[in-house]
Amino acid sequence: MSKTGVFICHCGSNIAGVVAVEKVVESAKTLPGVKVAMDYKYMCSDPGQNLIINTIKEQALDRVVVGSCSPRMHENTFRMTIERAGLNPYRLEIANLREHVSWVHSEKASATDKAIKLVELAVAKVRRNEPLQKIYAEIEKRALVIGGGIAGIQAALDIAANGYKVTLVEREPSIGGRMSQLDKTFPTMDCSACILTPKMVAVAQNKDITLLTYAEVEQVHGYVGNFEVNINKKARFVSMTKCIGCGVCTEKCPSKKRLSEFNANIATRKAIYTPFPQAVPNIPVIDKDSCMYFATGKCKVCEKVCPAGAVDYTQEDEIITEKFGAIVVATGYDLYDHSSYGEYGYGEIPDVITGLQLERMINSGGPTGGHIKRPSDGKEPETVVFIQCVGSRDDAKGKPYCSRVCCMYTAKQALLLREHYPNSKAIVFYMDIRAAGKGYEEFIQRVQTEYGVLYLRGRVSRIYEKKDHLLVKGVDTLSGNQVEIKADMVVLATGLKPKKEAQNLAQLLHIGYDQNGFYTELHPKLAPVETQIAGVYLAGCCQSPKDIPDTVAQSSATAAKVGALLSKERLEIEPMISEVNPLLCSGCRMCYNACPYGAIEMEDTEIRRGEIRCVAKVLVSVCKGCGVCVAGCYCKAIDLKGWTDRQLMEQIKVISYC
Amino acid sequence: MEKDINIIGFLCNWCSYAGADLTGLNRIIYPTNIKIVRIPCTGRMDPVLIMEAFHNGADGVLVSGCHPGDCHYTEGNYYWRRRHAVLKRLLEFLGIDERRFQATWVSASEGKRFAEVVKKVVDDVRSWKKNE
Amino acid sequence: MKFTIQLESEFKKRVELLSNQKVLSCYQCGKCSAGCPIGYEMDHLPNKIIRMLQLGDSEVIKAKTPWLCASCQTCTTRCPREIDVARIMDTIRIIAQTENKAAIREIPIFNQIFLKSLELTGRVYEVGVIGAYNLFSLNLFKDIPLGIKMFLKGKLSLVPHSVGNLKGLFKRIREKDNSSVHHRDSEEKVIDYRQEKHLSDY
Amino acid sequence: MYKVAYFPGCSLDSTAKEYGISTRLICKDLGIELLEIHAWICCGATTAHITSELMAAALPAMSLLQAEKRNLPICSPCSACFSRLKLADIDLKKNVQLRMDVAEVIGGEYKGTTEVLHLWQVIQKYGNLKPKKELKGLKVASYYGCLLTRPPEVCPDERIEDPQFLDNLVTSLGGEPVLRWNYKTQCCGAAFSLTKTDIVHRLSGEILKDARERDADCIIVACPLCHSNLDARQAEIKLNFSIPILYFTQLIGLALGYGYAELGLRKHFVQARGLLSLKGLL
Ligand SMILES: Cc1cc2nc3c(=O)[nH]c(=O)nc-3n(C[C@H](O)[C@H](O)[C@H](O)COP(=O)(O)OP(=O)(O)OC[C@H]3O[C@@H](n4cnc5c(N)ncnc54)[C@H](O)[C@@H]3O)c2cc1C
Ligand SMILES: Cc1cc2nc3c(=O)[nH]c(=O)nc-3n(C[C@H](O)[C@H](O)[C@H](O)COP(=O)(O)OP(=O)(O)OC[C@H]3O[C@@H](n4cnc5c(N)ncnc54)[C@H](O)[C@@H]3O)c2cc1C
Ligand code: SF4
Ligand code: SF4
Ligand code: SF4
Ligand code: SF4
Ligand code: SF4
Ligand code: SF4
Ligand code: SF4
Ligand code: SF4
Repeated sequence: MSKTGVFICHCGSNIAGVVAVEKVVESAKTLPGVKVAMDYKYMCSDPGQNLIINTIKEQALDRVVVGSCSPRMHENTFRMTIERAGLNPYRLEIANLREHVSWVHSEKASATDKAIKLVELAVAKVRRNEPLQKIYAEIEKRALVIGGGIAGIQAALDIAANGYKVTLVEREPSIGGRMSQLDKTFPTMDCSACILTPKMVAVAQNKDITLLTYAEVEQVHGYVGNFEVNINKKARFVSMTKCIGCGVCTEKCPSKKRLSEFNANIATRKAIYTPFPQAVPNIPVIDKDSCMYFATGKCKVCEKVCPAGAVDYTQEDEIITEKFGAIVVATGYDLYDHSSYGEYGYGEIPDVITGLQLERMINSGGPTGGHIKRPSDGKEPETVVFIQCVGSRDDAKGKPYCSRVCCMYTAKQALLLREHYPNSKAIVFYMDIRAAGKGYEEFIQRVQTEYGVLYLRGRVSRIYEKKDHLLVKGVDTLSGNQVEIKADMVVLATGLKPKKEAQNLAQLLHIGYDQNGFYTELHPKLAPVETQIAGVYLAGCCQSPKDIPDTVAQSSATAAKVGALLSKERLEIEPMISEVNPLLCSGCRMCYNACPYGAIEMEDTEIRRGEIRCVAKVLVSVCKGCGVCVAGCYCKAIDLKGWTDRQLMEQIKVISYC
Repeated sequence: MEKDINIIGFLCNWCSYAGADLTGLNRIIYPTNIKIVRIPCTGRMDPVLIMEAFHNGADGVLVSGCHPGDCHYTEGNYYWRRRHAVLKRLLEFLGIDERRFQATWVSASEGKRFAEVVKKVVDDVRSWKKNE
Repeated sequence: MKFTIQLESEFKKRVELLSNQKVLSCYQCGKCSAGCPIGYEMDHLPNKIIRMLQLGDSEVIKAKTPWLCASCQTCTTRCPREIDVARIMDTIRIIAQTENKAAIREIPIFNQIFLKSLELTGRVYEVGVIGAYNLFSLNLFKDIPLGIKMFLKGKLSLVPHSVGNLKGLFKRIREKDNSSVHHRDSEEKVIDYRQEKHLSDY
Repeated sequence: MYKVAYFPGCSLDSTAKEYGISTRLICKDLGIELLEIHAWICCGATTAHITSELMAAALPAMSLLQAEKRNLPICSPCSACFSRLKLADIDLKKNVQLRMDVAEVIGGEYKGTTEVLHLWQVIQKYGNLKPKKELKGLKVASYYGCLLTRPPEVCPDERIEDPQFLDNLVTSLGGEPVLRWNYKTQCCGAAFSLTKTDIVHRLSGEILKDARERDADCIIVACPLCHSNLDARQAEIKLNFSIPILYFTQLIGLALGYGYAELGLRKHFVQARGLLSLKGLL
């Protein structure tokens, strides 16, 4: 028989003013398993807590019920109280007699009846309470950052600054991401390379950061504090240690030219290449698909010309396995492919280009040396039409969201055009202008008033390709007129979308993504960099479109979270989590499929001697205790500690016979 | 005096339970007929528990959690919503009046709303009991 | 122009019901208007017609725009909010015709004649339609030279080709249409429950 | 022989006689048997759908029902009729109430099992096209118009803004299509053929001018309404050039070796004889 002590608090007159406390105590004494019941004016005060401790000791109680304010107020307080008396802290239940009784009922008799019932409820539950042990896990004090755009770079630098080791994995041959492709950056118009390159170099030189470029994460096992990750370092065919970055190989490579991804396809590159001159590391890779040697077995020019003997055609992909305590996902974005916009020419009209292509053109280090040339004939365009919200805010194209940066980058590009070519005309079609950052609205105003960029409110219906110009059919809804513009070039502000294969990575990590494919944060307001998987964090555009200032701010926030995690001695995990009884489990996978946190593994287990079956197992450090699995298990094989079926059943019985 | 009606409220710890606490902080009065059982999340609600409540003689059951999209455990209330739809049909089939089983969303800041919900449920269950 | 905004306008509801479109989903981007081939002739561009409906402005029924709409479906095809603008134009025309409020006389006249031809012969009898249209719209000699040329090329015949009249069918259709203005779309709408944030009670 | 229920539509009996003539002529060669729907009635055109939803579905349903009873696909050479048939088919399939109402007024339920095709689709799918003569050097702009391409549900091509099927046909006949021609789906104003001819002049004029700017020798069409706007009204538009407008069936006919008169080319207002002789196609 359990020995429960019941302690009813007056809370001054807060409870006692409405509830006849003595009656509650009297009734509690008659309940099964209750050894003592008493009341006190302020149970949470020091004398109150001491009363509980002393009674536990004197009466050798093994369970406690406190009738007081909401458990959301003082459950923890009283857990610590009984722990001090030598009890397991989870052998406590609270009857909420204040928020749920005395403060919401005025009629004394019925309020007292209800209070009696709630105490009975708590006693019934506590009878079934098991002692629970706090769970601890070790922490591997290293972080993995996936993606080397500005988000990943900033996060890696900040984590390293906190004194932890970081591995930065980048899929491309160089870090830098999209920011390295940009010319100037709004709203201050500082040059993107000038502010980014020093950070890239800092990454390379930081002794706490291991940089793995041309590499990808292939497998992730484990849980917070203890992730085990397989990283595939793709064969570069150039030795990282020998190469001195002289570039002779690229110069001499006779391969057919490929469109350069870095230059947004407006220029070409060789088979052996570094994406751009300031690349970090500044070591080329051989793209197997374009290399003649790999196709025909003949060539080897690069090997011949290399002064350092760095070219090595026999290199193979290499899998590196490492342990990390935390993972930061910073995989960035891709641009919407406008070839699904038939009305804008299916991406086939040469003089209809994207904003990113314009960035490459306008960049003095870019393939046109900073000159804007229209692709069809290389002519300098006079009238340029910009169309906003292409592949954004367009339900028909399956992209309902706003991409957040294109209003601003369009304004920036229109400004740059007017600055480069004072005789040019820039016309922007917009639906709304979203300029809610610091200095952004002022920037837009400047572009309109000082730089004379014409803004027309409306979407463009179609671009017609004429002999030597484009005809843009739009509307200005403000004046109510259709407009037709003879343009030399059209720039589409294509929206941001999740990186291709972003969903694969999500599945590896068990993190969620929204209907648009962006990774989901744990809470949109209060946990914007955490994910539902403990120990996995987000930074940058992989979570949602954002500009550089927001990306950097988020990355630093992420680094702070990682620091907070890694700085702990060990991890303490709430014990109110699920547990499987393998004898009852049928291996149906219901719980496995339902768990929002991927906390369940199906594992071959020896159930009885000689009987091995695949049954569910709860990953202790991953489970958050939501109970979704429990409610779905037909075999009643899985239960949630602290909220077990039996506990709830007992409570139901008590209330149901009123 | 005839026995008054008796309702069990299963409230999610993060939203509705906190909402009910707020009702108290704001001293909004509601009928005593409801007794609240705290649950971690509506996703924990096994339909069997609700059947059990009716089986044991409860007059009404209320389940309340976070608004869709606000679940503390991201998706628990969606599971509940799906289970609820099935359960509703089952209870209908078993001849349990729909007024006796209600589900709703109440957030931690909707103290006033919680009182309204309780009043409505109590009224509904009373009206059912009268015609019984 | 001044008018009172009527958010609960009956007219708007009728258009929405008959066309099975939600005018409030339009965010006034103007893409419909930008591409409308007849826009230059219209008194209100298509997006403004939708706007007037949003505001419950029943003057829409007097607009010329629906009558100038060529039913080319450009607007419908390109609307980013997937609104069937052309169908809304149809609906306004249907309502305006039943209420005798068509802003452009010629077109309902042409319709009537066209339908009469159909009702009497089961097919369209061009010479009859052209002749009668010119007569009723008082454009007596319009298209006569073209008609003669067509005739000479053996393209127009002076006697109607009849496959029997459709009086019975037309009568049944009219009866059915007059009996109730109902909304026939019974397609089940799939609601993504994650979208509706604040579903209060079930 | 591939059998299909044939719905010629009102225009093929009058303004577009030559379309009907050339259709019948080439289909025989291609192994397609056109079984004309008995006593078919008009599809209702634009007039029906701006008058009553029920009428717009009921009129085409009468023909669909006939084809369904005979278990045949239905085809029309007229884009307007095709569009009405197809849209009615779609509406009737997804809208139960409408289907019941229509069944009541026409006295028979259309179940929705008939495939609705434009003549072009029948030829492309089932026709055995073996050109005898290459249309070398003939630059052809394909004009698709609105009704064959919009709304997207009816369009036989995924690229609704730049359909390719007629262009591909031109290529397969040895001709030279005008590629990425922007005006191929631009509205010609057909609905206003009689009531507002100024609109027709303007819209059709833009189409003709752009085709000329892109050096097209001729335009092919797949709809009698487009044809009469671009051909019969071409003189009224007052251009400083003229450009022959052919039905695509006539173009196929030429490649199959039929003669000018046989294909009804004489019935056109803008004669193509000069052009065709110049290219050695007659
Ligand atoms: C045309 C244009 C102009 C812009 N102009 C401005 C401006 O002026 N000012 C401004 O503030 N913002 C501007 N932006 C926005 C800016 O580009 C972004 O805010 C910023 O680049 C986001 O950085 P990120 O690190 O999140 O993503 P990214 O730059 O996309 O970096 C992601 C990195 O992760 C790598 N990666 C992806 N997947 C994997 C994987 N599975 N494994 C390993 N690595 C992976 C990618 O290769 C890439 O290097 C502009 C955007 C565009 C399109
Ligand atoms: C009407 C309105 C509605 C909004 N709705 C939303 C919404 O729905 N969703 C949303 O995301 N955001 C919303 N916001 C924005 C939201 O309020 C802010 O983002 C948020 O409150 C900012 O928090 P803060 O801590 O930076 O500033 P504050 O909330 O202003 O906190 C600053 C604190 O510092 C104290 N303080 C100031 N100076 C000193 C000093 N010298 N010494 C000591 N203490 C000092 C102040 O007393 C105050 O407590 C809304 C804003 C408004 C105006
Ligand atoms: S071996 Fe390949 S990469 Fe090297 S030079 Fe030849 S083509 Fe270029
Ligand atoms: S030539 Fe050799 S050393 Fe120079 S960049 Fe190429 S691989 Fe490196
Ligand atoms: S940021 Fe501007 S251009 Fe981009 S999607 Fe949003 S509103 Fe459109
Ligand atoms: S100032 Fe406020 S209301 Fe105005 S545009 Fe900015 S966010 Fe919107
Ligand atoms: S739902 Fe229950 S029976 Fe099925 S696998 Fe999970 S624990 Fe085992
Ligand atoms: S309680 Fe929730 S988090 Fe834990 S295993 Fe079950 S479903 Fe997963
Ligand atoms: S295109 Fe669609 S959303 Fe845009 S204004 Fe027209 S109806 Fe509205
Ligand atoms: S359907 Fe009518 S409103 Fe729409 S674009 Fe065509 S003519 Fe204009």
